[in-house]
Amino acid sequence: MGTVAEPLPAPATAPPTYAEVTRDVIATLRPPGRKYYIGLAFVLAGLAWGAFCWAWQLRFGLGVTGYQPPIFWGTYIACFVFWVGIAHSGTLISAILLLFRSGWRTAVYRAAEMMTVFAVMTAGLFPILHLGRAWYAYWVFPYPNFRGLWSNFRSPLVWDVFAISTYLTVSVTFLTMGLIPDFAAVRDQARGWRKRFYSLASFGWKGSDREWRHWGKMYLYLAGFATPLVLSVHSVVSWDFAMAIVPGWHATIFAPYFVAGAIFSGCALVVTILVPLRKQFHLERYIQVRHFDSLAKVILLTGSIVAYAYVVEFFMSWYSGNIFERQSFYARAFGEYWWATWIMLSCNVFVPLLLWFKRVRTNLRALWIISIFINIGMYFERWVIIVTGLSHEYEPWQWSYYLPRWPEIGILVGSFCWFTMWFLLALKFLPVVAISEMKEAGPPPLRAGARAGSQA
Amino acid sequence: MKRTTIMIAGGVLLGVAAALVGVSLVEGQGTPRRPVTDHGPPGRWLPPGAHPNPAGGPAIQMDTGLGPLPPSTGAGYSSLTDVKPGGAWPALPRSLKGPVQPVFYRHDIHAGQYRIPCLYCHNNAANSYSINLPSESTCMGCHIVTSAPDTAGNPNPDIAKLRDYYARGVSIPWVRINRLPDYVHFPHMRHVAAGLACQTCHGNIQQMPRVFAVRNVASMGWCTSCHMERGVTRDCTACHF
Amino acid sequence: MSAGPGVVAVFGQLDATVATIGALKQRGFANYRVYTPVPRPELADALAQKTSPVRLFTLFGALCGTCFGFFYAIATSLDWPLITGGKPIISWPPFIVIGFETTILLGALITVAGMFLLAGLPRLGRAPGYDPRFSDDKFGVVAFGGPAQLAEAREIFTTNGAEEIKDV
Amino acid sequence: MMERRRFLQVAGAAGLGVAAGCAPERHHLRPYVNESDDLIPGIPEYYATTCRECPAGCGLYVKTREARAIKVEGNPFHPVGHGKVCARGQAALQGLYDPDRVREPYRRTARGMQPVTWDDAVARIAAALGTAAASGPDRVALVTGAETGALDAFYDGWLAAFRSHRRLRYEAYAYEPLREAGRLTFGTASIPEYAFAEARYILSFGADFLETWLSPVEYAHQFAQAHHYESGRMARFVAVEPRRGLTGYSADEWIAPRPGTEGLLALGIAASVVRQGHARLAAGADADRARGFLARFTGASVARATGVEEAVIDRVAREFAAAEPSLAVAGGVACQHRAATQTAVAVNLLNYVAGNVGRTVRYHATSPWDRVSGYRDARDLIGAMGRGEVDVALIQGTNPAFTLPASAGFAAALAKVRLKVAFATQLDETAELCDLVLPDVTPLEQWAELEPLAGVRSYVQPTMTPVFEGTRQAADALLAVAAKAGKQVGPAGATTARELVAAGTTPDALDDLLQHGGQFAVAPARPVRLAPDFARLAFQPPAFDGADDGLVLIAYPSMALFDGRGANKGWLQELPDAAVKIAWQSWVEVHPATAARLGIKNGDIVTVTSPHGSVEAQAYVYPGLAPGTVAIAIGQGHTAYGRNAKGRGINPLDLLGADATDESGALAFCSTRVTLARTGRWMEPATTEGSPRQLGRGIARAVTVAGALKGEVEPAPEATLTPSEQTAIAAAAASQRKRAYIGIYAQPNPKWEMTIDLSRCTGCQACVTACYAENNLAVVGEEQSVRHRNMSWMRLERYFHGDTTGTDWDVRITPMLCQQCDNAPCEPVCPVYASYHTPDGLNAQIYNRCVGTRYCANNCPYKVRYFNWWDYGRPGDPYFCFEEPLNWQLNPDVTVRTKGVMEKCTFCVQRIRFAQNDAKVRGVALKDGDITPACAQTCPAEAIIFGDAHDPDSRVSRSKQDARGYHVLDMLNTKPGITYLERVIAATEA
Repeated sequence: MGTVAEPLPAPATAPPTYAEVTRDVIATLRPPGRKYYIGLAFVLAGLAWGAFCWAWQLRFGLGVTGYQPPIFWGTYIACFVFWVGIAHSGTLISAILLLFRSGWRTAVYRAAEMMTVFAVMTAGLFPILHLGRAWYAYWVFPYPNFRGLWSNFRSPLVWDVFAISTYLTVSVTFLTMGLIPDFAAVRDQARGWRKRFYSLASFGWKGSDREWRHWGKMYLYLAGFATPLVLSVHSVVSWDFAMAIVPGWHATIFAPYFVAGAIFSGCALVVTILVPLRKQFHLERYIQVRHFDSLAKVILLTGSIVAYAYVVEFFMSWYSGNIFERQSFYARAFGEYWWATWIMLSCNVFVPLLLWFKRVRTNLRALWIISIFINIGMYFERWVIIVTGLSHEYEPWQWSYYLPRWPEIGILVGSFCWFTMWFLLALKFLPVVAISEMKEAGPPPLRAGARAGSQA
Repeated sequence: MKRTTIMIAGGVLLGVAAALVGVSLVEGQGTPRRPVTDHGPPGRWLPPGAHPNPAGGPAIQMDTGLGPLPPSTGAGYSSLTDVKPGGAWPALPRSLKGPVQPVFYRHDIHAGQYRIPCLYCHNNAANSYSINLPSESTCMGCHIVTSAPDTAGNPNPDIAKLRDYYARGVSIPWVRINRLPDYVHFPHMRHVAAGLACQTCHGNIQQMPRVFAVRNVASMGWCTSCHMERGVTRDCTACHF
Repeated sequence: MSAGPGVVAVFGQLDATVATIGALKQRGFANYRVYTPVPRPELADALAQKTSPVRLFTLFGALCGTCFGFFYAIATSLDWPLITGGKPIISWPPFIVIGFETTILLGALITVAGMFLLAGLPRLGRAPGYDPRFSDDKFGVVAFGGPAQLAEAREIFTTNGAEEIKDV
Repeated sequence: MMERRRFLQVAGAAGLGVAAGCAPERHHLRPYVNESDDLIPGIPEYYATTCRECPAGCGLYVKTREARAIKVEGNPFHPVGHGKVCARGQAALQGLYDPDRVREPYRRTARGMQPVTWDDAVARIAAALGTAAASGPDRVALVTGAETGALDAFYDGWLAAFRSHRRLRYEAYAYEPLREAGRLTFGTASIPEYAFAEARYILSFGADFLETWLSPVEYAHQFAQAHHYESGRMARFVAVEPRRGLTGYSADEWIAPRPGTEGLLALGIAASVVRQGHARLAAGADADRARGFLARFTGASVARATGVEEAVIDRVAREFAAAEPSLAVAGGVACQHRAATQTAVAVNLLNYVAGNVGRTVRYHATSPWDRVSGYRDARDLIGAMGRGEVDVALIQGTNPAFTLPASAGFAAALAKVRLKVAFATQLDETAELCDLVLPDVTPLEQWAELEPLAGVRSYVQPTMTPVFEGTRQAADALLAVAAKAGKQVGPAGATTARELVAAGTTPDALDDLLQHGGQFAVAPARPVRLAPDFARLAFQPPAFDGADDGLVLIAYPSMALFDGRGANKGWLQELPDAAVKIAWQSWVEVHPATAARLGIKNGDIVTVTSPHGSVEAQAYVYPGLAPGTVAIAIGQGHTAYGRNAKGRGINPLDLLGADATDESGALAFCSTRVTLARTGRWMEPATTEGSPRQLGRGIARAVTVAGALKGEVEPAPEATLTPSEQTAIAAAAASQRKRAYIGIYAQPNPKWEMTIDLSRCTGCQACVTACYAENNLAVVGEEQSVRHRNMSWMRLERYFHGDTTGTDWDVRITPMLCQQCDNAPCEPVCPVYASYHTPDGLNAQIYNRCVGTRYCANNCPYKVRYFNWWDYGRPGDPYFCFEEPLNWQLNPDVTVRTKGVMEKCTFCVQRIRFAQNDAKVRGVALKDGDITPACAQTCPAEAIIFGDAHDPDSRVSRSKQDARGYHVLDMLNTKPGITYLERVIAATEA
């Protein structure tokens, strides 16, 4: 203690000063250009189409979808798991890496955290969207009522309700708390209605010693809560499947497998978002190639866990000697859904192998393409688990084949637009790089001649 | 300018979609229906004669093996010994609740002042899930004679209406007061057999000149609270199937 | 904290700020305030801050959450007992999930509430001596006290290379 | 409701939505004008009548509620059916409430069909009849379906009044070969009564007696009595047929001789019986003649001709003769070729030498089939019409334009008749050819008196007022015509069919008869002697049209659609074919070897070409065919008739030659060879079949008699728990149960359970239709059926078992419905308790609580939960299926489910609660058997037993103790409430 912390390994360029950080980050909040509005209009149109699809589905019933018994879950639940998974990397980067004091998180965590919140907001739609009677969705909440009816706490879906709503609340809180000092910084540079907005949003933060003292501890504890939470949420989501007795679902490996897969896909989406963002907002000084390198290593690690989980799944289905499992997994690899399975394996197992090469990890173009592949692969993973599992169940007489239809595709597209819409709006209101933490991570301004590490 | 246009267009699109969702939500709301609801089917469906199936022969006397129905134990109010017709009618209050009925049948006179038991007219309540409205012939059992004439000797206008309906063989289109959703199967006979007074759920009908729903008997909380109090089953399939 | 007359100094350097705080403490100043754009550990050390009591809120919230989760699950299950899948009415394992989630939910929310309470947020009025530069790249030290003390503070600020000194 | 309306008003004001058509609902209660002593709203009433969906004439009880028929149930005291009804009989309701019914009289004019009044129609017919009768005898033709009893006599008398005898009681399946064979072998052109119940060995030469043949419900009832396993005893059943259909599925052995040689095989077996010295023939000239005749059918020659090994022939002969008594029957596909009469004669001889005639084959003085007109009579009429010898043709209750092959020229001949009158319920193919279409009533609205068995008078009475005011029973109309024409027909002063039926009884006696359904006397059997005529027959394999290398076409009756008359009923269209499991569509069954040779897969659309025509339909590769055959079901391919029938599928009769008949003049449905060609197109079959094999999962199990005697259950190691697992799970379950059973669960409750005896179940699917009727199941249509979205709570799974390349394989059929598991996997996953366990052991589904997560359906290993993908019950929905007046059939005791809700079997919980409430009000206790779910009630084989498993004396408690009992997917520890008793195969004692 008592020493000024060692700054990060020296980057290629000189580290930005405090003033530069403030200036560069606030620059991202400047009124947007034409491209932004075109993008936003595009996204709104997609969202409107998704909303129309849902309206259509509500009007006529789930018959408009491709559901084909016994495949009662399909694209929607795959979307749900996909988006919850996406959310996880944000919390990982902001909370877990905070606890582990991984310095490289500073540059990327705000974007990742925004992604978390918007991804959970997207994911949370799907359990409602897929309901047969969505207008009674509130019945799953155990609210007191005159009829004396409650919800069934034994149902993994009620666990989901608790897990997802807790996750959303805590993620929003975490994001907001982290933003308070930054809002204050923006406030002090802003004018007009923006000043008023940021004054409110910063809760009157002044950066006094007292505020920092309590804020710091609070932020640490939130990170401490978020860490088990993030692990629990995807475990709970995985139990939606693992608690069911469907062959191909009923496996103890599901919780770690899903958590790893979630971080895998989430980090990939962080890459997908940050690469263009960095270029668009000229944030090369802050979000550096070495950050991407670190992200790629996380992707590589979690990808390996996922690949291992695939191997274990197939191995266990064979080793168990259980014909239901065996036939289910045989059908997964070589049955009607072989194409989905092999897309999943190619994108999630084979393509990420390229990340073993540093040349690939530091080549943003290559990394970006790989991240897209991983996103596709992870979507298919959820689809494969859900659909192939259900298509080959215990009762051979009831085997069937499902493909999504236009309302499902429309809502899938709409969900991406919904997510992107929030992200685009947030880019213009929330500092996409954490200002105070960025400053904290850099070398502090010292008197001439003084050296970092020397006692003043 | 362009930006504004794009934003407005996007907003309008979104608004339309939101409106569609909203309308669909309302539109999509519905309760499971059972098309055969009112026990006298409308139109020509109403069997006009005494025989439910005038086209066919007699129904089978099904041997249920359960023996005959015992006389109703409906808390003594199936007995006609208490009936006391006559006397001056109770005055009408200034305003009346409940929907206007095609014939102004006054429960406060029949059930209240004359003390005619409920089950005298609504006799099915003792042996069926559904409760019946009395057939017009039941009304005419008395009103073929009594007509509450005014001083000029003209029959009461509502009794005249009843007689007219009966003469034409047309069923009176009573407006329904209490209606359970189709997915609730309420066994009236069990409740009558248990000695529950009709007023428990339907309110003091004998004081109502025109009937209105006293409480929302279609609210499940009402049912379950009573069942809990009395230790009766709260199994869902007692009513819902 | 205390109001009253004070003097604020703007520093451009972290080490200067730390040195100023040290000097203020050494001279027996008890009533001073530091504004900083970043929570540097050097400052915390210099201020010798005690561990924030926010953690008590955290503990309290988490315990409340656990109790609430289990209580709600058990109480509602007993309120209308319905058997599903032949499992006990009070099935502990699934209730653990509920208890866990409510622990985190209430724990996190009460922690935040505690922080707001302790840090005096949201702050509606003005903070004495605050300057917008303090959220950008400057450090601020405000000392409060009588005229003598303020003069002493000025002197300390000047010694440590304050860029600007103002009365508040 | 209030909030919703308010919201809509607000929404409308805000310009948000189109709130039109949402006026506040106002419900009215309409009391009766006059009270009925019988009718209590809410309490069902039953009327006894007789089924007229096929000529068998089963006794019915029709359940009515508030004076609407809502369900067809069996009359347990009736000698035909014994209280059981098949799918077709139950679907009579859908004929009654068919929205496509003709509602008023129509006349064909230059501008199309124009409505006319009944008076006008009657006057026109009377005028035409007057002219026709004046111009000569036999100028009037009256075509009806099979009729017996009072109405039959009336029709004859009516026709005679107009100087005509051209009466046709036309049935597509008239069994002329059986009658002709009876004449040739025993001198009586009658169809005997077959006593399946008494037979210990049943040898069927193609007879589909569990599907359509003669009296399928009664025979299924009897067959189950004979063939079910009990204490080591059961009859053995061998099916000899080129196509193994549903009846063949119950067979313990399938023999597939070359098509057309079944008769030779029967003779070979009979000869073998004689050769082996097992013949039961009284000494005498008859016996000697039989012996002499049979001597020429040596084992070797028969084996050569039929392709069946000599050893098999001898073994079957030995077994057949040893059984005491046995029964051989001929019919169906084995009896529909050019040698059909020969086959029937051969089987008669076989029964004769085995001593069955008079025991299991009983001739009576008459049979209801005696006067039924067959194909020859129909062709005679066609000839007469074509020659212009008929001026007026009246057609009632039959559809010859569809059921006669197009090549027979019925339409062209009918066109030459001056006035053609159809008494039709729907505008079918025949009605479309007619000048006057008069709306007839359906069998549930009419009066008749039938004689379905010798000595049995069975009454048909209306079960409700006619659905459509404009309809009139044909007999009423004919009476009116006669009156208009100034003729006196029937009893004096009779103006209605009711009076015709009532003639000769007093009102009280009639009431009594109607309440019982009729008068059921047992007619004595008539002894018969061997007639010499049969030896005249050639006994050669039949000829087939077409090239010799073609495939023999088998056109067979559809079990659900019969001769096509069921094709407009949604329940029957949606009922998957009992064997092939395709609904709504037509298909061509192709032998696997043929399919492999031509590269045909399921769903490939193939062209079937015969010398007489060509059709296109999807292929279904079916192992239950003799090599070198293809099969197509009769019943689809309507060009008229209604929304469900029209333009659907193909009619195999288009491929037949009009001249293909046998000695009896019957049309040979199996008379032509065809070629198959792929079109390259494909369609998705509307099948319920996912996988045709059960892949070792032990879902439908079977053992041999010897195994059953030892108490064995067919092992399914993958689907069974080991003993140590069982112990562990039982201990865990017991401890869980202790903590689960509190509150209302702790009280003494019944536990409803079911057993299903697979040694009885024939797979006839009557239970499926019963469930549709009782539980308001939606009919989803072809498009949704293709997508496996059928709502059938009960389904019959049909698995092929064994190597299906030869004939030595068996079929495992199991009815699959909700198992009401004690540890139901579907229950704990529901977030809102819509699925939970009731105290009486039911796996309840609360529709109004369901939010539609569908998690329960995912987690149900038996896949017996069905989701409402559409609002099948809402008018205006694209798949609305209760169009007025079909909704009149809905059971008011059962909620009609909306979209987004899961539904499933609950053991007819409405019946359970109804009975419990009734018993409670009456102050009595329920007895075993007081409650019967709809499926168990109608099962012709009585395979389903339902009751309280907590009552140790209940039938279900005893039945589930049977050593054959097993639970499906036992190793999942779901503890199902349904115990299946495995099927027993009477294997040959080789």
